[in-house]
Amino acid sequence: MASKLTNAQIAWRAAQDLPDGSYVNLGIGFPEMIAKFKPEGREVIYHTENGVLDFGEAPPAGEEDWDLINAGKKAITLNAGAAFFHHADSFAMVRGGHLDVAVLGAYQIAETGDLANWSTGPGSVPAVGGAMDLVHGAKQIWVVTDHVTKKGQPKLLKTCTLPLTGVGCVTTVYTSLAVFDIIDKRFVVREKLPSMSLDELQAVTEAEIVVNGKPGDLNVPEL
Amino acid sequence: MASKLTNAQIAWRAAQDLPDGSYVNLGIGFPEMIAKFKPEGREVIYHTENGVLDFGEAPPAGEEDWDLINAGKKAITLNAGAAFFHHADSFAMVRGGHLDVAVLGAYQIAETGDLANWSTGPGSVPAVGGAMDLVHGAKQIWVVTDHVTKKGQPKLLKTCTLPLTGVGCVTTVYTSLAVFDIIDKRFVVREKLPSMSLDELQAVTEAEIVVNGKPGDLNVPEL
Amino acid sequence: MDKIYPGVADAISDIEDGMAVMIGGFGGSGAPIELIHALVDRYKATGAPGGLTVINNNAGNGGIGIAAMINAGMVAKMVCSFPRSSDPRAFTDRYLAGEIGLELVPQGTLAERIRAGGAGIPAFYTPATYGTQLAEGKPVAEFDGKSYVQERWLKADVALIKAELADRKGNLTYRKAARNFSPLMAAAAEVTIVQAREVVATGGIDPEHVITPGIFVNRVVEVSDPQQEEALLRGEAS
Amino acid sequence: MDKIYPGVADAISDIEDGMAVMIGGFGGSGAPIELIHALVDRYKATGAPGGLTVINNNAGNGGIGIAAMINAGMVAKMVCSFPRSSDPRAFTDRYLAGEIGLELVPQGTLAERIRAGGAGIPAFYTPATYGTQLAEGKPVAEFDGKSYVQERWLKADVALIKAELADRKGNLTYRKAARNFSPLMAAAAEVTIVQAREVVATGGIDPEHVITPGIFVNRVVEVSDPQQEEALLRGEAS
Repeated sequence: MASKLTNAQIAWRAAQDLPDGSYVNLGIGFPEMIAKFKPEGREVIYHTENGVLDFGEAPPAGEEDWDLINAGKKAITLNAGAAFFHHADSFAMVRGGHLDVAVLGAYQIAETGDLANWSTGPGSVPAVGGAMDLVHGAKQIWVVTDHVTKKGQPKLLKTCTLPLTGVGCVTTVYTSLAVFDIIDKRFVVREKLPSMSLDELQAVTEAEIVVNGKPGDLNVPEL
Repeated sequence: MASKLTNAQIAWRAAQDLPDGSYVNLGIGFPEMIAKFKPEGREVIYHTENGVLDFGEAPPAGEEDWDLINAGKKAITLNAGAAFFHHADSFAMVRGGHLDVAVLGAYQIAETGDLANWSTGPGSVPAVGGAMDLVHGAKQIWVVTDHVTKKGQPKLLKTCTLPLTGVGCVTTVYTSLAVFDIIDKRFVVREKLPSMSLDELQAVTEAEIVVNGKPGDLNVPEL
Repeated sequence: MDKIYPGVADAISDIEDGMAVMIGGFGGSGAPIELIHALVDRYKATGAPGGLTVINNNAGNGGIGIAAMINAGMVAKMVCSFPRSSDPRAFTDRYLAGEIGLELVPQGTLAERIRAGGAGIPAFYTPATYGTQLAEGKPVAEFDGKSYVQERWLKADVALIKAELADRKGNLTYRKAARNFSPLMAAAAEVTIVQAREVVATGGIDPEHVITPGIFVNRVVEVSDPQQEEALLRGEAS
Repeated sequence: MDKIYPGVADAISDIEDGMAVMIGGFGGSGAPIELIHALVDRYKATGAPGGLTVINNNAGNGGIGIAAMINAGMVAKMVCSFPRSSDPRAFTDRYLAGEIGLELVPQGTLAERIRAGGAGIPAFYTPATYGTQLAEGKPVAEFDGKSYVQERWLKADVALIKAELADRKGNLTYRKAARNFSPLMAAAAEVTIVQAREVVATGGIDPEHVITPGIFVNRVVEVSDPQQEEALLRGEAS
């Protein structure tokens, strides 16, 4: 097994935890990949902020209907039992706690569950979209992310240094090295790559890693 | 002409002022009568709190559909172009100022525009319905009422003594004796029965009546 | 995912003492008579669930529906805007005897509070009740020179709803003005239980025409020939 | 009552300098291209209306729609959640040069503020933005042990909306996900101007299927073969 998971492998691992019969919002970009790895026979209903529940895969190229898109402005299709609704109803679903899971990307995650994923600070054009609503909406907020930044800096921190998206909201983090549940404001390691020691994992993690029973092996197929 | 208008005549007079193309909510009971006297050729769209816009007359006896009722729980019919919606959207129309006129009954009206029409005080079962929302919703709030109580007490007061429905909300009052616009917290008489002097009108009105140009004659057909 | 329950008794079997129960309908229009009476039957047979808080626009009429719940003695408190009807005695007699509680809420505020409960809005401001008895004890604030009253969201443990069509995923339509509070309550309750006149195949409701998306619905029972409260009452009276 | 206007130029002819204009759509889905371009054409011909505040989820893409408004120089400020797109330069270049204002609002808060504007709710509390930069300067309150941020309603002078069907009374339906913000904006604007793919006979929309009741609509223009922004952009790019 490689020394770290690819994005597809992180998405695969997160997908294994999608509860049967759950309502799920997958954030734009990397989190969207999770849908591809949903285990066979498990029914998951996807919500998109722009007013569609129960959408399916992308249509074949050339068959797009550009009035039928997801929050990432990608063309989608509908499953039987889909519904349209306006934006206020859509965020009523989010804010009202009706989603079981929302999955987001991250620049930084703090052990308190704080998330920073919308702004790299001054000098760029800020854009927030639905992230600040989603982090307060779902019963569980998952993050999928590389364990460290492209420059090798830790992303799992004691305190976020970038502008926050939400305070104390993240429940689970799927990284390229491990799976953490945030419990009592600590990163509790649930699984880690079998090739990696806890000390090695701690070395690339700024926040203290907490062990609560022996971590399972993070085993993911080649994809 | 009689010494005072009947309820039907008060309703007739109010109906003459319904603007063409207006959206109107007629309160339960007496105000509902106004629909019968809408002038020919004038288009008025009626709203009812329980989620119907553009309803028509009552169906013939025996043809009622009890899922299709108004706020007074009376059976209604639909005009072409009607729409159904839920209660929150219905009161969005009210509270959001989308109605042109709401017409209510009254126990008491103060010269400040305060209205009391929901409670006669302790000892009974209180019921408020949509009145407290309606008084803040429409661009104009009309009251239709006998000029005095059944016991002959004034209803147009300096200050209401009964529990208020709303503060400073009434714009026009159609009574059995006169029509008043509430302007700058005063009852300005627009029309009065020609058989009645201003002194006679003042004698049955606790608040001071203000004349702003000669009042017109309140002429209403026999009904 | 299949939200279909075999019968009304199964669908309401775990409602517990002291729960807050939202019940759809405005007068008889939209009242889920079969679900209500299954609950009354269960209470009469087992003594549970009692001490309920019932949220509805009204407080029952005659001896059917919510009035039957009140008559059975299972309602501790009503939250409503208009506890009057052609025959309100079930509620009125107990209220005047101090045997049942009442939280009187203006109709638009009731609708908005329920909507807020479903939408995750803990509080909002409305002009309704400003300067009246019903605003006493509530925070007041001024916006753009006008005064408003702060109101809190309203949620419930359970909602009982009458729908026209449903599918196994819980998507719903309603019939005419029977829609009223039901879509709001479906979103504001922890568990939403629906009696539908017809359960259609998944996809049998056009996605453009769904009024309550299935995310707000937990259980669906087909009641193919539902009773209409107002028609029942008029039958009683004649 | 007949809300039908003969053409898009007539329908937008009285929009004035400095107005707040809500524009329906999420990206290209629901963008009322013909109404927008009538406004751009008027501005290019007459110099009015300029200095507009535009409220939309996004801030334009390529050189079409809102991007065309920005390129023409008629937009003073954008209120949006996501001023990014496959080609956001029309906005981005001016923003970084300090030539256009930006009020960044989280998407759900934007939707709820517009909904509140139409519903007469001057302010409400939401968990979104609590503890973040975007809550700075806003009142915070705690309800049931959780912290929330107070947000104000959002209204506009005009809304430009794309609908699927309309009738002369202004009842509307939408097409698929093109619904998005439009029903909310229709209610929150003083004057709501609609381009509909088809104007049907009054009563031609089932009362159960009306999404925007006519009370929220002032003007309707039939645009029978409307352009789709995303399709146009992809045409441009190819």
